[in-house]
Amino acid sequence: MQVTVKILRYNPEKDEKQHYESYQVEADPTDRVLDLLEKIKGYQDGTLAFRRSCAHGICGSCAMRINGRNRLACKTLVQDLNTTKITVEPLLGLRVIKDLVVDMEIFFEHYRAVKPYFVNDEPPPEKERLQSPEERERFDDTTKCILCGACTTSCPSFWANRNYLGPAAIVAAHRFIFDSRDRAAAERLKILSDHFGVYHCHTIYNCTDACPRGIQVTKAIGEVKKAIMTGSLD
Amino acid sequence: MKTHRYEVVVVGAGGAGLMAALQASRRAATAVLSKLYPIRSHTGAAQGGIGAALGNLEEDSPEWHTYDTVKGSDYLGDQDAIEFMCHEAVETVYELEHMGLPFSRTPDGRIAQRRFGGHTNNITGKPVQRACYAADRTGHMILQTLYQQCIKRNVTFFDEFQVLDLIVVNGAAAGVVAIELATGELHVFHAKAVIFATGGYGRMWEITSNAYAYTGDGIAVALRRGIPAEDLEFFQFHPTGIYKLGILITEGVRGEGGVLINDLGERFMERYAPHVKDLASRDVVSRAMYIEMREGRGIGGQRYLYLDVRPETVNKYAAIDGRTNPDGSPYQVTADDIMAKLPEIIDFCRTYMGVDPVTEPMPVQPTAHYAMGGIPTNIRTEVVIDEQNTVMPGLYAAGETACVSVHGANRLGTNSLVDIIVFGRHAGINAAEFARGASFQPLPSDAADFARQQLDRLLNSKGKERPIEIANEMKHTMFDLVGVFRTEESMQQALEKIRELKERYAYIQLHDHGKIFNTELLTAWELGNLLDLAEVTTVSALARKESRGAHSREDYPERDDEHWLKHTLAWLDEDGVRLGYKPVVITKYEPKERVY
Amino acid sequence: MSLDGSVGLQWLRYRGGGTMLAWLLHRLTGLGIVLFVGTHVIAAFFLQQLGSDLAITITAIYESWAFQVIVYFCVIYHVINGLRIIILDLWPQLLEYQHEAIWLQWFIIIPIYGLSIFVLIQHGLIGG
Amino acid sequence: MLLRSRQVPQLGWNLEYIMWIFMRISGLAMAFLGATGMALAFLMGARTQMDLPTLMRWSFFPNPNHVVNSNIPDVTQGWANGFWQVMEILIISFAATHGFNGVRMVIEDYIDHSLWRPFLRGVLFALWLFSLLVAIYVILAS
Ligand SMILES: Cc1cc2nc3c(=O)[nH]c(=O)nc-3n(C[C@H](O)[C@H](O)[C@H](O)COP(=O)(O)OP(=O)(O)OC[C@H]3O[C@@H](n4cnc5c(N)ncnc54)[C@H](O)[C@@H]3O)c2cc1C
Ligand code: HEM
Ligand code: SF4
Ligand code: F3S
Ligand code: FES
Repeated sequence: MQVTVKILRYNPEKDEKQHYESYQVEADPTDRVLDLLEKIKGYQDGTLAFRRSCAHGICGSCAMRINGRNRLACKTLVQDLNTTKITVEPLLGLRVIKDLVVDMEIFFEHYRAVKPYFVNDEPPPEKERLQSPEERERFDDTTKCILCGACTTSCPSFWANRNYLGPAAIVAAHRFIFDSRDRAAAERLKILSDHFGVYHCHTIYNCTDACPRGIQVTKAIGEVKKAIMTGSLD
Repeated sequence: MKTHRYEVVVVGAGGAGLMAALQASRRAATAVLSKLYPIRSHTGAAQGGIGAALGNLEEDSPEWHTYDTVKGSDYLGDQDAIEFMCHEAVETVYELEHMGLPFSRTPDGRIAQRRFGGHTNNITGKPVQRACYAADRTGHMILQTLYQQCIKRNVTFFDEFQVLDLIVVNGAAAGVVAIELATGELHVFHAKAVIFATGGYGRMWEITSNAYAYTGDGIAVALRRGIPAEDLEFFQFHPTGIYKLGILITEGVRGEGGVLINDLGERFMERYAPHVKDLASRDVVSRAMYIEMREGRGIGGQRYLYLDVRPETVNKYAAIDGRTNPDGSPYQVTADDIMAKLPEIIDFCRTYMGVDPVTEPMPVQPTAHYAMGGIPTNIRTEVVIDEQNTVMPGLYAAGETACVSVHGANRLGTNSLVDIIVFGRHAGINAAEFARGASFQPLPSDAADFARQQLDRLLNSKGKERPIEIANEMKHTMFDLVGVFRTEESMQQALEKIRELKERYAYIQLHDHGKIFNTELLTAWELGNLLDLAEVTTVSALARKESRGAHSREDYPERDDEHWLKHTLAWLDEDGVRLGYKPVVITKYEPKERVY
Repeated sequence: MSLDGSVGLQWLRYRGGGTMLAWLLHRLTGLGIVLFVGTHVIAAFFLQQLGSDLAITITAIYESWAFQVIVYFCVIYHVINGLRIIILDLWPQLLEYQHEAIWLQWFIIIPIYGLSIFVLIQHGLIGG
Repeated sequence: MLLRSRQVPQLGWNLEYIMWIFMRISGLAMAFLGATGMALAFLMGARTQMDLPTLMRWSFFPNPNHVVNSNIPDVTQGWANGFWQVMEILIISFAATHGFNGVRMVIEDYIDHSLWRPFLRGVLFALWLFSLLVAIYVILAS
């Protein structure tokens, strides 16, 4: 079938403003949007820039707005969109470097701000630290995050104020806060209860709807808020 | 052009690169360069598990792991290196756990383990639970954990810097040249030691589980600097890729009891590997599948088969095999168990095929997966440049891009993650120690020239050829003619095609002449790498007149230890590929026939 | 344009769905109540103190049935949506069912609001 | 294996945290007071005497002014006692604080850390105090 792909383009070396360009592409219903972008780049316009690597939704490179919502281009099939008109735009709220490529630096800065790493200074046992399957299950959902940025850049609170740490950073913190082996929960909760932390979240839920990994992002944020309130990590 | 100076430069930020960086940065000033954001590396795609004989669920030992790996390699693996890796594996998995890696757990709180192809109890010959896993996203968790530790330790990263050239001065590594994607500027990184950890080159084949970024940059850059490539003819085809897309369905599916089924509804692996059946090593299973499909037993006569992990099927065959749980009760699974252990796989199948593995079988076909060969190194991860194992000072390689060789002619599942962690770690330590005892080589004034020339040639090329068409033809050729089965004739044909494509490559046309994020230019440069490697692969494969591991020739169906128990080294010169050979290190295990 | 990352009005085109609308309405209705109640109280104050004309006009507008239709929506929506937020904050595990919760709350809001404005309009037109 | 119960020490209080909790508590309190007012109004005969909108308006802000239109005899006296004044003062204090903090949240969503923040906070604080005093005065004076 024939589909029209409308792309919000911007070449910093030529353009002053972003503008749309449309391309006609022959596509199968089971083609990924990424396949269409590759075809456009390969056969119609080599200047088109976007990021991609794994092509099956595991590396987090290709998050972008597709028909008005954040998704991974490699995990969105043409048939999922129920239309032959596809609009592709870069993520909102980040500086556009070129076409669909955005500057992720703020995003990673926020990630680094929440101590997204395991902390436990007690001398480790000779073998593994023990953890029951239930304790492991407690934070399973948030270990899935691939840092694609789809959540944070779909959040109206982040659009309003880019100092807000954003859902991805909170998800990263959640993964450690609820890990029974970790010892820095209090420090992370302190960071998150500060001005640009969880209280900027108004449970808008765009993040959860956007997450290509199906992570219950808003729930994770809610659990962090509750942990701050009750002091309990159960 | 900017110049930077670090004692150690790590190229690549996948599992091997990050592990090296963690170790090196504790000892010396270290920079990590990666063409992708580190967490976008392909290590994140690894699903099934990392092999280590922890023996958490049943008896196991590093010796058995060693033997299985030697056997899996079809005796081409260097046994000293394999033994080293399998013993280190245990400690390194604990080290990962101490870094916070969220492994799945056994009921008593220890690291959970599952079965994987080729891993056996050496006494009974039955599959053993050796693959430590975190659901089916083990690689993802390894990559995330290592990256997190790098953040904790403040490692210096240059994200989205693509390395184009290696600087060699006085026969020693002196740094690299890289392009910064965001600006298009060339940077020279002056270093005492360079570690290559750039991953594989599976994008050479049409159906592949590999990422777009898997274009063999490290090996190609080294080849252009006179460093040989080892054993490129051995490229693993994984039995179970999603039909047409190549996306991988982990061997863990079969570890949990899934079986391969042909059009007649037979579990055909019974015929090819009577002992371990569906859990034979990958080369064996992929070949069996090809034979089934060639003999018309593909599903509906098509080029795919079914991988069936529906609970009723699993339970049926588990009962036939007499499979039991550790406590002796019969092995039984429910739909929920499958969902809990293989969530990602289920998600892939639903997303890309609209198939729900819990109620329907999955259409699969073999998919290009893993490079056993690569930049030759010794057991200390130092790059060696000739048949006598002469070391190039200051140059190290680890991970899929390197060939130690621990995988020989065929890698066992879960052994690559072991490889990247164990040898990545040692590369970091050894490189940093070397750097502390060495001084900087003087930097040539024209350090970036060769890289710039390569780019300029592409930018100024005046032809009409489309890179994507050349790429597609190459992939097609390699998959059909230098794939699971090979013959003299097919490979000769492939070689001619590749040479034709290389000529056409000189006449490609680029649209993008800008500097900022010119991905068209870099993709074209990567295509050049793939073409070089395709040529080397084909020439190496043509020369090897035997079948061993992943290299199976229909015209020479037998393994020939008398003539071919040796590693290929291939140099890429002005006038083509030159081959040499070096012996395999054999310590304890004499080659014998491989049956599963 | 988001060349520097600022979002401007582009966000209006983001297809956020019912949950984003729920938040937007909560915000607008909250601000609405502040505005209406604020002016109303102040007007009442001046009415009481000075009997100023402006205050009388404001109070008259405020108390007209047409205006009350808006005020009622604000109050009823804000209260019920607010209670939903509070409940989900206390039991975050229920946040998985945010979409369902929002559907449910519309099923509560619409009849209550419908009934009140029905009565309101009836009284406004017929006179109570 | 049972989950061990894990605790973190109480974190310091900060404005965002206090206000977040206050927004929930005041919301609940207003809902509760409103419902109480409505129930009492019913008991006092509002069901037959008063129309629904007036009832609602009145139960959230039980100011006698809000009831004068109803047909209940002696309404002004009936509702002008101390109990209703306390009810109303409570509701209006909650509402004003909740409302102004809401406005603060909305504004601060859109402004960065800067000099604007203390300034706007000051303005809002003054407005809040003013409206609260005015409201209490209106209640007590009527
Ligand atoms: C789908 C899939 C599943 C797998 N499952 C398993 C499994 O279950 N168990 C197992 O043991 N193995 C598995 N493997 C294999 C294993 O994951 C890989 O071999 C391994 O992760 C490779 O790691 P690496 O560190 O060598 O490379 P990578 O993780 O791929 O990293 C390569 C790095 O090099 C960088 N790079 C590349 N070129 C350049 C350049 N020119 N300049 C700068 N940087 C560059 C990239 O940015 C990247 O950071 C699987 C592989 C695939 C594809
Ligand atoms: C029973 C009555 C009420 C309940 C249950 C309630 C509940 C809430 C809650 C829970 C919030 C926080 C939302 C968030 O954090 O995202 C909130 C915000 C707000 N409320 Fe209320 N509220 C009530 C009455 C009022 C009243 C009477 C006013 C006005 C005077 C008001 C004005 C606001 C404003 C302006 C906000 C900020 C909105 C935003 O940040 O988007 N509310 N309300
Ligand atoms: S939480 Fe989901 S959407 Fe957000 S960065 Fe992680 S994977 Fe992407
Ligand atoms: S969209 Fe934003 S406001 Fe909260 S629930 Fe998600 S972070
Ligand atoms: S390309 Fe990796 S997530 Fe899309």
